[in-house]
This record gives sequence, structure tokens and C-alpha cells, in this order.
Amino acid sequence: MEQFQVRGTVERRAVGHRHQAITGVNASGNLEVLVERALPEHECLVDVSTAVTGFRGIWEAVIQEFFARSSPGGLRFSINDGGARPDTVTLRLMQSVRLMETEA
Amino acid sequence: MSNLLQPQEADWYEASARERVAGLLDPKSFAEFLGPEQHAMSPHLAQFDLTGAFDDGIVVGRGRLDGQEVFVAAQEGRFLGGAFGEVHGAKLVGLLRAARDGAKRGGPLAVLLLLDTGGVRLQEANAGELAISEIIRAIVEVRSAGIPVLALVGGRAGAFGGGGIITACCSRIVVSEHARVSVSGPEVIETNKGVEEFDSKDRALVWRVCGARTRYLTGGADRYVKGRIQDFREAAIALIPYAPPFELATLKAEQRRLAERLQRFGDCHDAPEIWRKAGLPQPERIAEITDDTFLAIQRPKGADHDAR
Amino acid sequence: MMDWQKQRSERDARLDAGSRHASGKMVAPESAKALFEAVIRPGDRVCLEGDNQKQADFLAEVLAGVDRSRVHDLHIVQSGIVLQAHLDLFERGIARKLDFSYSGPQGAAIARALAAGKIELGAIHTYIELFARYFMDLTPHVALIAAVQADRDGNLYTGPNTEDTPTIVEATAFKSGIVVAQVNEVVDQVSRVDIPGDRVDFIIKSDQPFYVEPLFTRDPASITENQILMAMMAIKGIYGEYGVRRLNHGIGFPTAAIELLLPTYGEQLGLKGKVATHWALNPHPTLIPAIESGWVEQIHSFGGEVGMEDYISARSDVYFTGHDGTLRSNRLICQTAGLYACDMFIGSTLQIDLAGNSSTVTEGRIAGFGGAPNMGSDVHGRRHPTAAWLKAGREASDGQTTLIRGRKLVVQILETFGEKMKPNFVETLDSVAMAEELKFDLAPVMIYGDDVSHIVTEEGIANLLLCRGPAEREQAIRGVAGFTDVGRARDRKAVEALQQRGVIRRSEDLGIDPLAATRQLLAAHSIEDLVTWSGGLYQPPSKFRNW
Amino acid sequence: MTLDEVLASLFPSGHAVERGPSGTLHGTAKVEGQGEAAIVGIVGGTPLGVDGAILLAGHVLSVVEAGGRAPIVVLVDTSSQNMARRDELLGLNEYLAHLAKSLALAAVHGHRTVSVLFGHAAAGAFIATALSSQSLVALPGAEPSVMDLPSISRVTKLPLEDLTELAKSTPIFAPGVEPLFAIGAVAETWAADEPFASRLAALLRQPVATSDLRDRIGLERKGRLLAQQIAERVATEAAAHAWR
Repeated sequence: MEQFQVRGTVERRAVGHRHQAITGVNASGNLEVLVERALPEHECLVDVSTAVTGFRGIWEAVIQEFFARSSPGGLRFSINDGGARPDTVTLRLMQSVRLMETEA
Repeated sequence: MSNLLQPQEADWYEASARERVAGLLDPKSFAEFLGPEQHAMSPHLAQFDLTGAFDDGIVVGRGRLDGQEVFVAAQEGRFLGGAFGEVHGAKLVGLLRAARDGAKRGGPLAVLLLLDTGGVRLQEANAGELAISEIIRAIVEVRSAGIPVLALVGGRAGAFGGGGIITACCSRIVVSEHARVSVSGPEVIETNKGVEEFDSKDRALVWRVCGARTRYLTGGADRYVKGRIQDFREAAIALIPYAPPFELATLKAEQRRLAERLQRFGDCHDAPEIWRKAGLPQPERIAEITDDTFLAIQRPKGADHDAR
Repeated sequence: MMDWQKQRSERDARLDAGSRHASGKMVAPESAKALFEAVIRPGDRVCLEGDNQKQADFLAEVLAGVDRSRVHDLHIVQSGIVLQAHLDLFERGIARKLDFSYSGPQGAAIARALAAGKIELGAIHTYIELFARYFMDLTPHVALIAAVQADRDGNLYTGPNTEDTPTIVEATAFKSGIVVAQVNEVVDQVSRVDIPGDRVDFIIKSDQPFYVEPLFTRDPASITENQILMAMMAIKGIYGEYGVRRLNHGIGFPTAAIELLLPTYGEQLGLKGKVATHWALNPHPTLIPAIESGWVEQIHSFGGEVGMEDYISARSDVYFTGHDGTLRSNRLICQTAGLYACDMFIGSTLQIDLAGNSSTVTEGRIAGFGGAPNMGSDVHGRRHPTAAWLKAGREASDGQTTLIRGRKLVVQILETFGEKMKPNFVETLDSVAMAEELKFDLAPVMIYGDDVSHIVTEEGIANLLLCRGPAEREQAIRGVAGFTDVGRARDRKAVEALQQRGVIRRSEDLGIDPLAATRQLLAAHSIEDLVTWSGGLYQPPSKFRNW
Repeated sequence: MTLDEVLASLFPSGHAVERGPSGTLHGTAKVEGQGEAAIVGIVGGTPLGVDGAILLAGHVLSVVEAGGRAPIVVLVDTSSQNMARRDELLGLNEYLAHLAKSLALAAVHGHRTVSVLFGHAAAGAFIATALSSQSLVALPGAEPSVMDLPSISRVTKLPLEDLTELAKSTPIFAPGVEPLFAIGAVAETWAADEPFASRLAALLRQPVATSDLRDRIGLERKGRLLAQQIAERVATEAAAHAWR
């Protein structure tokens, strides 16, 4: 098990007014992402708790890429990971941002 | 452009616990208790090198079903097999106790348990087991207070172990074909008693022994539905008014019902033997036929009952 | 005087020797070994019918058990090396030389046998190439084939799995070779004549029906959300964009996802009737929902698929069937249709390099080719135009306006990582190292990079037709290679520029909502759902049953 | 302890307990200063299957039907639930649930229910018998277990030695009376040198709790720190809105 944080500064505030959302399931090869509108509008943060150790470098690359691609300003993400591949992590993060754009 | 499926159109088996709740209840009526933002997580998993879930694998809350207030709990069968741990179990206990206490003030109309569980979570086995016992006791209290408790089963984990026992403590049980309801899982029986006793790889056999069709035809489930969330919703709405009271007469009737089942079918080892004895047409084909054909079958005498 | 009839005399002598073990054309199974020892000569080219689906398995067992002092040094010329018995031939020295196409499950064993010098390899072919060589320089002396029924005159009914049989028999029978068939049953009158009796010399009824592998059955339950996302991108960004009506699909899960999204997502996009109407395709069970929803006009098949027989018979408007009602497949013809008459091939692969070359060779395994390279190549001999073909040609033409040749769409669809986080994008294909080790003249490449038009991953679509020069191509590939080392080494600016130009299109560029990429979008979630879609006509093999 | 020793120590004034099929027993016994108690049980390490469960439930329901407020003592030396295809086919879950519900109904009808565990009990059988009474008493030789350590080791892939070590620091998963006492599952443990009869009488004299206190007891004993608090938080949130 490994836990770490990745922070970022982005250009735009995330769209929408929803306060929180959750997507995905912590299962083998999968992950859950809890997202909360809890930060100043140019900051974002991901708390990662993963069952698989030794991939911090890839996690950081995936998350930074996601910050650049989605500009999720103001959002704090918390991840419980069951060993998901980077593609699944990206998909979940993108889904969580989309959920924050929708009505609760 | 949105390609999103309407939640109630979605498939129960494929849906997450949250998606099931969203589709089961009236749109946007669900309010969660102790939601994931509160991080009520299991403290016991880290020592097994496992990450937790923000809701510990169960969603509890209230909402409206066809306009009426209900309580609902949904297990996430993909997180640790939907198994009962300390927090997971206590959330359900708390919900049931709140329903019991609420009865004096007029609510809720019913408690819906969306079970999807392999039973006790090994990593916190004692807490999980005791929680199951507490849940059973709480279900009895809720039912004694005049509030029906419904079990809805159709997820990938089924309802095994204590989950199977909880299912049968409920007032009414709804299943879809995917549902398996049992105590010992096939793998457990195979491990302990050998492959001759139960070949857990033989999926068709597993479903004949533990599956929804067998439960429905023998009276172990009250309603068999096709797999959409909408189907479960409609069944729940239809069944709530017909929930049996929790009283001596009900349990005496259940005693007769179960004794009679044992007497009639006690020497059977596979489902088709039961169907043959029960006089059902083409007993060997019952597992094969489509849901529509299956639903057209006349259930054997005694399978439709209030004795639960 | 020259003898121009040597082959015929030779055939007569073999027939004569064989007839001692036969009654008419009928040979008892226990006499099969003696028959083989009588009609097969050392050094013969032998086709022991077997491809990625059907197997003349009884004849294979018998051949592997012949007296090697009488039968040895055979040259095996067949499309599939799949059974243990096939390898036993080489282990025992009954066969020495091999020309083949596909090995699949025996890929590792073949690599070991090659390294150990047990097999002298001619070449690994695509199906059409090997079939073509049957009529040039690899004509079999003896063909050992499989069929469902025979009558006493030797007429054969192959059942739905006709596959390679007509081609093998054509080459062998019309060049004075010997044809021996194993059949499941001997009848007074065959259901239909797939092979006329005068091309068949000996018939053996085997105890067990010949084996058929349900290779094209994909359980919808195993399809992941990322595969669904990729499938959505492919449908919107390629099928819809080019209006692809005539196509072939590979057997991977991403294309199974596409098949299951046509009636849902494809319908939402309004593409029904506009794309995916005509197919060169085996009877994929996952296409059932699209067929039932009226998407598919017709399908020609390389082979059959276990459990699909009744469904196919009941849908003869869609499939090619005999007057007896059952499927008629034909690998050579379907491959040719795929090569010349399809506007698109889309399939998965296990490895892809910076030039877009792909291979299914992974460390220590030679899986061979199967049909993909024929489907997945731009055939320069094509002349008839279609909108999709012309559009692809225009994109590749770099501003040229006259005499533009069309292009086939050759699409590789794959996740950036495979099992156990093995990157699917690599600097150098494993097959290159393997070719060096085994001293091949040519490294096995499944699909050559210059034939590939698009690569689809969960990161997006790279349109290689729009790339100008190898450097741009490389960045386009890196740009969809995600977080593999290849992907992480991309030139960020160059990739952004490619995205601006639409060479790389990500899901957001295509207007695809990631929230929609759920398994709920699949028209069927399980094999059982496919059975339901088929109205109970599809009868999956028991290993796919989970209810 | 043998069944006879247990019976003799619990009911020195005598009992009329009969053995039935499938390891079951039932009858009556005189409790010190309390009048007559109903006795049911599953003994001899017999796994609890459909046959045993229906018999036990029948006895319990007869006691309820007879009226009065006789305490019900459930003697337990079973195993796990009967692991057999046939039992599952017949719906073992319903039979075990029926037994659990029957014991709960007895409590609703004013019968004090006490389970006395003097041997094994595991998994579903443990739930349906020992844990389904208002109070669970563990006697010397009681070996309750939800899941044995080797099984946990197999599934969690954690070495047995590590698990054994871990079990010393938490009562949350390991088998045995001590951890189950700590989390609140076992109400009392009685030592061999004490007369069980007077302990039983004392237990039966205690006022009956109106609700399930096991989570509170687990908290007091510091064996189950979260359950009570979590249940209460859920209940508080639930109570925070008015009905209809």
C-alpha cells in the first residue's frame, strides 16, 4: 500500500456547481474517485491511496497530464485504488470532472 | 450531446450500488446518510495491505419510492465482494434502527436492502459476523414495528453466507436471474468436501443449486424479475403492500412450509429432480429457457406464500 | 520418349496400395495407419487440414503414429499448427519441413522446436499466400481433410465449417494427389455436396466428430470501460467519419465492443444503414444484436462458429447458406473478399512500434498470422471506388488532386497497456529479436506500418494518413501511446500541434462524454444476453455458459 | 466439557432433555429459583443443516405457542453450517434464517433467550444458534469461530505466522472466546470452577435490555471501537428529517 498527494495549479476553475461526486469502485484493476469542490479556483489536488506500490512516477505523470487536459481548478480528488492501469485512472478522473458539471 | 442511459433503464447486474439506488428510487429523491465525504472507512484493511472505500462498500440513506418515503441500503458487490465488515455492517444496523425508531413517527414505508455480498469480510470476520447478527435482530425489530423490509438481489456477488440468511429474514425477496442466494458458496463446499460434492467450476450447476430460478420456484424468493433496475423498482412497489407481518402465525406457516419442502424434496440433489417431482414441464430445460418463458411457468403449489 | 504421365502413374500406384486397406473408398479407423503407410511416401508434401477453427484431429493422431521407417521427412503445408499431434510429427521425425500460417496455442512449442532444430521452416504465410502457393510451388501430394458427412461415392458435406477444404482439395485432386477424408458420419445421401466425390479417394469415419474451436466467441462480460471508450471513438471518428459500409473485424474485445455498441451508440449517432452493412466476418456471436436490430445486410464467413448454426440457418438473408439451410463458409474466398472488397479492417494487436508495424509475436511465442495481414493491407490492385476508400486516399495524397488512388482503412485498436502492465507500444518489436535469434530472413510483422491508416487507443485516434513523413508519424503514434515509455517520450509541442490539426483526436475532440463509456451502453452484457437477442437460436458451448 | 456435565452443572435440580435426530436436543429443565426453562440445542459437533434447523425452530415455536414466559436455553456444540450441495439446493439460508427469526420471535414474546456455547460453532451455524439469543454465554471448551486462520491466510495471502501475530493486537478477526467477548458477541464467560446453575439464575434475573446492546458492550470492552458510533451517526442523520 502506498499513499501520496499530487498538487497542481491550473488555468481554469472546474465547470459546474456541484459540491461533490463519487465514481468508480475500489476493486481489482479499478478505483474510486471522490471529488469535492474544496480548493481555491486555480488549485487542484489528488490524494492517492493505492494497493500497489512502486508506480508513483506513473501516477504523477497521469495526474499532471489530467490537470493539463481537464483544468479541474478548485477540485480535490481522493482516490482509493485497487491496482488500476493508467488508462482507467485517466478515465475515472475525467468522469469525475464531468460529474461535477452535472446536477447532483 | 449526452449518451447517458436513463438510470432506471440500466441493467441491475452491471450497475454500481449508487446507480442501483438512483434508478430504484424516484429521480433525485435520494439523500445519503454518512456519505463518502465523511470517510467512514474500515480501519482494519490497511494491516492487510488493502485500500478501503469511502463508504466501506455500502450506501445507506432515504428517498422516495413512487412518492413514498423509504430507507434504502445498497451493497457494492465489487468492493471486497460486498462483504460485511465493522463499519459496513454498522451502517446498515444504524439505518434499520432508525427505521424502527421512526415507525412511531410514521415513517418509513419500507426498508429496501439491495444485497450484493459474499458474506463476512475475512479481514474483520468477527465484527462482520456480529454485525450480521445485529442486522438480523434489527430487521426483526423493524418488521415487528410494522415496516416491511425487502431484499433485492441481482448483483455479481449474490447473497452468500450471512447475506443469504439476512435475505431470508426479510419480508419479501425479489431476484433476477443473476442472483445466487445461499449460505456456503460453491467454492467453499468444494474446498471442504471435494469436487464430487460440488464442482464450483460448473456454472450451470451453481445456478441450478443457488440461483434465482431455483429460489423462486421453491418459494425462496417472492418475485423473479428481468434484469433492469426498473424491473426491481416495479416489483418493490408492488410487493410492499403485501409484506407479511412478523408474528407467530407467520413463522408457524414458515415452519410448515419449510418442513413440507424438506419432506417433498429432501432427497433431491439437483434442481431438475425437484421440478420433476413438482410436475413442472421439461424440468431439464428450466435453466435454459428465456426469462419470458420462465415467467410464464406456473409456480409449484406453496411457492407463492406469505410465510416468511 | 518423355513420360508426361508420371504423376498419374504414381497416383495409381498409391491408390492401388491404399485400396488393399479399403472397401471401395471406405477405410476402417483401425486401418488408417496402414492406409497412410501405403499412400504417403517419404518427402511428400502433406496438408493435414487444420486452421484456427476446424481440425482433422483423428487423421493427425494417426499420422503422428505411423511407422517412421516408412513415412518420414514429410513437408507439412497447412494453415494451422494447432494440435499437439502436429508438433509430434516433427518431434518424431515423421515431418521435417514446415510451411504454415497460424499456430495460436502452439506458438511457444513451435518456437522451441525451431530453436531445437526439429523444424525446418519454409515460411510463415498469410492464409491467401499459402493457398496461392498450393497452386504454385507447394502443391500437396496428399491431403488429409475433415468433413461432417460422406456418402459411399465420396461426396462430402463439410457442415458450416467448410473453411479451407475446397482449396486444399482443388490443389491436391487436380494435380494427381491423394485425398483422404475423416468424417463424422457416413450417410446414403449427403445434405449438400461441398466436395464432389470424384475428388475424394478414401473415407474414414472417426469415432469422435472433428474438433472445432469456438475462436470467435467473445464474452461481453469481459469487455472493459476503456474498450468501450475506444469503441465509441472508433465508431464516431472512423466508421461515421468515413461512412465505412464494407468491413472486417478482428477477434479482440475492442472490436467485440464495437459490435455491441452499434445498436446503442451507433443508433444514437444515426449511423444505422450508413455504416457496417456488409461484412467479411466469421459468425461472431457479438454481432447478433446488430443483426437483430437491422444493421447488417450481409456477411460472408471464413469459417463457422460453434453454437451459431441454428441462428445462421434462420438468418439466411444475412449469411451465405446452402440449399440445405446451413452456413457455407470458405476461407480463401472470404479472405479475397476481405482483401479486395472491404474498405476497412479493424483489429487488435499485441505490440506496435514507432512506425506503426505490429506483431503478435511476443517473447518466445510464434503465433503466426491468420487472416489479419490480408485484411489489414492496402491492396494496390484495387480499382473500384467507394466513398470511404476515396476519402482515405485523398487524406493520404498530400494535396495531389488528379489520379488519386484510394486507400483501405487499416485500423489498429488497442489499449496502451496489456496484461500485467506490459506496454503495447514499444521501440522495437519482440519479433525482431526473435527473428535474429532464429535466423529468419524476415521478422514476422502482422501489419506493416505503411498499411496502417489509424491507431485507436483509450488516449484517442491517430490518423496516420494525415501524417507527413516518418517523424510526424512517430509523434502521432507516441501521442496516443499514453503512459507507456513510448508515450511518455513524446514531444509535447509536436503532439499538441498534431491535435490542433486533427491528426490526433481525443475523446473530447470527438465530443464523446466519458460518462457514457459504461458497460450499460453495451447491447448485451453476457453470453446469455446474446442468447436472448437470438431468440434462443444461439446455443453457446458449455464453457461459455455461466448461468 | 461433555453435554452431561454441562447439563448437570446448569440444572442440578434435574432436567428432561431428549436427544433428537441431526444432533438436536430439546426438553425442559428446572432453573434455580426461576421455575422451568425450555431447552433446545445442537450438540456433538453436528453441522447445522436443513434437517437440524427445522427441528430446532419447531421446538422454539412450540415454546412460544405454549405461552408463558419460560426462558429458552440454547445449548450449542455444533460446527459450521452443513456444507452440502443438497442443503443449499433446498434453501439452507431460509432454514437458518427461520431458526434465527424463531429465537428472535421468542424474545419478542417475552421469553428470555440464552445461548450456552460449550463446543464449536462457526460461520452460519454460529449466527443461527449462538448469536441469535439475547445473551451468549461461553463455557470452558467453547470454540466459537467465524473463520479459521488458515482459511483467512489462504484468501488474504498473509502468512499464518503474521496473522497469528496480528491476532494478538486486535480481536477483529481471530477465532476464540476472547476476541468474541471483546467485541461484544459473548455476554459472559463462565469458568469451570463456578456453579453454572447460579450463574444462569443470575443472568436470568438481570433486567432484559430492550434493544441490542452488543455494539455498546464491544465499545466498553474496547474490542469494537467503531460499530456503535457509526450506527448512531447513521441513525442521527436519519432522524434529522421529519416524516412526510
